[in-house]
Amino acid sequence: MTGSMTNTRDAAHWARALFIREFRLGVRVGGGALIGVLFFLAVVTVFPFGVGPDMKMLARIGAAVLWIGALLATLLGLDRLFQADREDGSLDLLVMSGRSLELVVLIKCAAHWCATGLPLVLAAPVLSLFMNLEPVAMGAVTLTLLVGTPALTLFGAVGAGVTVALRRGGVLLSILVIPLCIPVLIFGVSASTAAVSDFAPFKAPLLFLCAISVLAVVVGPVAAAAALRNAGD
Amino acid sequence: MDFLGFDLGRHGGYVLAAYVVVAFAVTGLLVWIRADRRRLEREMAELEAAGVRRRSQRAKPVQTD
Amino acid sequence: MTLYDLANPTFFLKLVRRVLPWLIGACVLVSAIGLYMAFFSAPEDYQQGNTVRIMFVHVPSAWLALFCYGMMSVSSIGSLVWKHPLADVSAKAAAPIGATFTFLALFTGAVWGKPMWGTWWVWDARLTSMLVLFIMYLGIIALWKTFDDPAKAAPKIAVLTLVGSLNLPIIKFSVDWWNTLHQPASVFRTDGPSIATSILVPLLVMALAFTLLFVAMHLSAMRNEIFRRRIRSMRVRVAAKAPAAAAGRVVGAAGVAGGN
Amino acid sequence: MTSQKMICQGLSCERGGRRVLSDVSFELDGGAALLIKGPNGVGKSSLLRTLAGLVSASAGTIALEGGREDCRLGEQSHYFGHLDALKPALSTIENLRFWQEFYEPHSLPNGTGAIFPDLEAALEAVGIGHTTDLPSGYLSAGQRRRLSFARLLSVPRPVWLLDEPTSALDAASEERMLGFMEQHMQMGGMVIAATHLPLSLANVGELNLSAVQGPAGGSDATAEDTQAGMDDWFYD
Repeated sequence: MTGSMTNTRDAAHWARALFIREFRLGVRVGGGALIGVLFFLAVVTVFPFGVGPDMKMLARIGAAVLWIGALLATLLGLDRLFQADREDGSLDLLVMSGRSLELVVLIKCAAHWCATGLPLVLAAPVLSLFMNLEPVAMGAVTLTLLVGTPALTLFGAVGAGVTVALRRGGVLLSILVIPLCIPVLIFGVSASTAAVSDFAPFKAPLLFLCAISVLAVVVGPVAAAAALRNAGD
Repeated sequence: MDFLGFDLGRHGGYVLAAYVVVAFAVTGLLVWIRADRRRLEREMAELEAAGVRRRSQRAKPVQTD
Repeated sequence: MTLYDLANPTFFLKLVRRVLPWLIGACVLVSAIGLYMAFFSAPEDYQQGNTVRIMFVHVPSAWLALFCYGMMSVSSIGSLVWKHPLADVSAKAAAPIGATFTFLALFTGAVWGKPMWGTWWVWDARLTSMLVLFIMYLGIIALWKTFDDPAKAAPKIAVLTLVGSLNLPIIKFSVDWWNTLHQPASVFRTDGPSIATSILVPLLVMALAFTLLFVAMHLSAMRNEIFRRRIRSMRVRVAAKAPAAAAGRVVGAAGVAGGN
Repeated sequence: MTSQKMICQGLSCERGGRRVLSDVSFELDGGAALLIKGPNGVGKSSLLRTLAGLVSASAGTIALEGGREDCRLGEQSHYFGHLDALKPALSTIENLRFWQEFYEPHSLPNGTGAIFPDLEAALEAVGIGHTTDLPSGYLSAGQRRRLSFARLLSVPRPVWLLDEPTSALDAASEERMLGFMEQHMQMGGMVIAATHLPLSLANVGELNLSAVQGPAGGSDATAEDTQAGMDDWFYD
């Protein structure tokens, strides 16, 4: 009864079911969406207390502060990506479901990004007010975040998959994933600062950022699925 | 910039913006509270239909509006 | 009518239903007077022109933000010390309203400062403390959302709220000190040399209007929260209620209804 | 009705360097049940998890004759473990509907689909029909076990791997569950259950793990061998 002809319709069906469930859990009570944005707001607000309210200096480091805040906020929500499923037994069933684990991980990351990553991108323009960025820089930071945060989530999924069986995996996850995300950070910040200075190129780092995100779409799920497969014991 | 025939001066736009946002936020809050109450009362009615008698209701049927 | 009589939700709901219409009526009346005075009878400021009229919404919002946090702290004490169920309800119901008014205070403060400084946000001492208060509010709301069982969450959040209220004066002082450390005394002073009565009266009327509005919203939000708790307890009973006829073993005799 | 046959030969697996299963072999025909007996720690759960493909076996083969060749046994079986795999924030029906839509169905040997394709009927059958719209956080432990079991009734898969199926269940629910197991076996399906309590099922075989591979620690003579594992190479 499960001939190949039903596969295409069937594929869309289970993928949609998984996405809806993951997104609904991410946004509902206890979900990570609100907490991610709050953490982002808190981190960005703390910087001026440290470096002082000097507007010109804040404008210079504004893009970097926003990007580092977004990176940390993404990592914050990631350790629950697989941990929650492992604790209540869903992870075993996801592995046994007969659906390709790589696709399952990709869909979970997409749902996680929509629940926690997208709010960060939407909050970026508001927070760049605190950093006294001009509108052009504000737009650049938001655009680079929009393109860059998927890569953060996907590389983070690899870390989450590896540390799912560990008790204090959340902390280790950040240490493992931050090196993977350094190129994303570098291109993101350089693209945002290049947008305001008239001689630095803006397009090149932005395109590199897109390339890294596309690469992450492949590397992330494959590596995370491999890590999850033998996390069963 | 004048508003209802009342001259608000050079920065009238900001004054208006402030008052409009305050009005918008307050009505938003009131609408949210009102909608929340209607949703909760509908849910309570459903649960009561499922035959759950609350402590206060067993003594005498209280009509909650 | 002792404090404990209020603990019976049905009594409290009857009280709210009786008091609310009066509150709303008074609020509409007072805010109408306040708005009229704010726009028509208050004179223009010699220095800032008409932008000073923003003060009539900014100051009451800021005052409400602090008043609401104070009210939440009192509720937290009630929840921790007397374990009064209504105290938890009042603390949880007040948080979103307080957060909204803090946001309004921030927004109107920024809009008021824009003509002076040319930028939307300035790290002025008062605005910065208001921003920290805003983050504390959002933190409390997020904490309420992470716990699914409100009874378990209430004491923890009450403790956090109290610690927050102890910290507020410290934050206020340190931000002022931080602000003067880095910036020359800012030229912009909200309360000006001395408030002329022609401006003070509308300010007080508007503050009263805002407070009435807050109390009305807080009571109805508390009513919602009581309904939410009531639904929660009804649901627990529905789950525990064994179905009338449980389908028995398909092959063997019909099983007896055994809820556990 | 194409009959299926599960053949498992020389199965062994390690956990943390310790050999948990050594050389376990058995066969199971369609429509039959297999009770896995043995004291705690002898590897009952590990055997089930290895069959389910959750744990990789270090040696031995698992085959399901008559089943789908391109799928591992794990993908043609249901695993009913100690954890319920339920999300408290989702309602009862949402939890069940997700698993029905997500799981890949494999028809039973006699070609029929699930025992209860309709979700409401499945919930009614396990006795929690009255909680369809309640968030499953409100359910009791027994009710959550029954909701998790409803997953097996609403998605057709030939092999059922049950780990202590009747724990946290009262008499009536246990009766009901035995009924479903028999119905599953009548449709040509297989049931492998690891349990202490005797299951009154027709046509049930037994596999005593301690007899097959010696007690948990293994007798002295084979102590070293049974401890052999990943670090075996270093044990030179």
